[in-house]
Amino acid sequence: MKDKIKNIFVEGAISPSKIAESIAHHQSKTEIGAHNIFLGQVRADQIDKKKVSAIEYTAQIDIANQVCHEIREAAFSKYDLSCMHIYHSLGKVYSGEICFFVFVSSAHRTPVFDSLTEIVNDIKAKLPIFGKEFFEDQSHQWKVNQ
Amino acid sequence: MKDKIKNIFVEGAISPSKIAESIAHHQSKTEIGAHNIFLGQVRADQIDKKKVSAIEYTAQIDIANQVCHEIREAAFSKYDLSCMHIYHSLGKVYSGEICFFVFVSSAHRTPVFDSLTEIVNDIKAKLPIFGKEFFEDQSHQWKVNQ
Amino acid sequence: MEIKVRYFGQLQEITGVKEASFTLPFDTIGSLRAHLITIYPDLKNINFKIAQDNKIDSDLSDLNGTLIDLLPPFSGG
Amino acid sequence: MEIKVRYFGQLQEITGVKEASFTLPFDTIGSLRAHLITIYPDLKNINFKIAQDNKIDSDLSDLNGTLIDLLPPFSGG
Repeated sequence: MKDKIKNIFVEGAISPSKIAESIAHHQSKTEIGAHNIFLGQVRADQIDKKKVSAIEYTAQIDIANQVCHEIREAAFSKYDLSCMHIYHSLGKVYSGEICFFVFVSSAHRTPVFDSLTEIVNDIKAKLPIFGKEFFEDQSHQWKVNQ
Repeated sequence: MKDKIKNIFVEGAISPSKIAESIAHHQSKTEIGAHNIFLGQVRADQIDKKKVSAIEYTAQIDIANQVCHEIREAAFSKYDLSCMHIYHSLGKVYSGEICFFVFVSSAHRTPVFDSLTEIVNDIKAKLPIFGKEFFEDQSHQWKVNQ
Repeated sequence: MEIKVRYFGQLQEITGVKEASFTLPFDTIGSLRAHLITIYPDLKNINFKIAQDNKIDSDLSDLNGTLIDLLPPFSGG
Repeated sequence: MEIKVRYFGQLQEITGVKEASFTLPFDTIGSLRAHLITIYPDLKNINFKIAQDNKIDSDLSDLNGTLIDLLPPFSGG
């Protein structure tokens, strides 16, 4: 089983062109009728007059990939999905850039809607990933998920 | 009000690079934290040993755009969304190509998940768009939404 | 008053017509529907909505528009 | 037996340490947690999970792993 665990982490921001490439790869899978994509983008949150300029992500990578693998397997067994792709940034991602990409595909729309929400919520709750929010003055605070 | 109604229709398939462009346009909107994208892709459905090779879309464009405008306004008033983009193909779209693109963005993830499902379902149910499914032997049938 | 009737999607196949003009008076949308079914009996086999002047309307409504659209089941997306 | 303890995220700031080795015996994960809090009292102010050998585990579990990770609240996505 160990070799089936995928590495979800990429260094730095996820570019729109990488997302386009991923979409284009699915054009040969003609049993697919519906794609659903979630993108997390770094917000320039204003906190006490200071603005977030970037988030630096670190993770316990082995556990994160293992837990993500379990989330993935659970979604495949619960929903009728054709494929699923998950990427998360490590390192600095600047405000306006994309740090999180989840992409599910199915013959029909109901499985993609139901599974995507669940996968995204699970990843946010269960993966040991840590965001350090940098302000424009280089001070920082640790991100807390809502 | 009339001039605020957007034309959702584009000729032919929606390319992955157009989707990437649309995503990239949002990098300056740093109040956004979550994007959710639905893509409809033409399936090569097998029906009585014949395979769908393309769908040709026609529409009553004036009504479709008006009804889509109402769906859009309703979603903006119900959910806390930063922006919304909707495109649908007209003319022939081949299997594996994308014919429908709905893109919603918000500060947080809950509004994008809730609104996207509703918008996609409403568009499929309420817009006078008609799909003619062509088989590989050039015979055809009229698409019926599930 | 002349009305223009347009047929969409598979209704073009059933009637063999894309659009046609009528000068007959129809009081309601329902009476136009009934008339069209007498001309094209196969229309009985399909559900279609009728719009007048770019608004989908009920069979009970007065027919007072000049642009009438016959819309078969929707299948966008 | 030597165990390696790694501190993640803000726990590195609180302790000033990225990783450290311990040779003391701890029967449970909870007893390691208690020991670390005596060394770094500020750890009391933050919720953190403890993993051994790449599995998040409960304070009641026997400590028998050699790689121990201290994980502050998760904030990915």
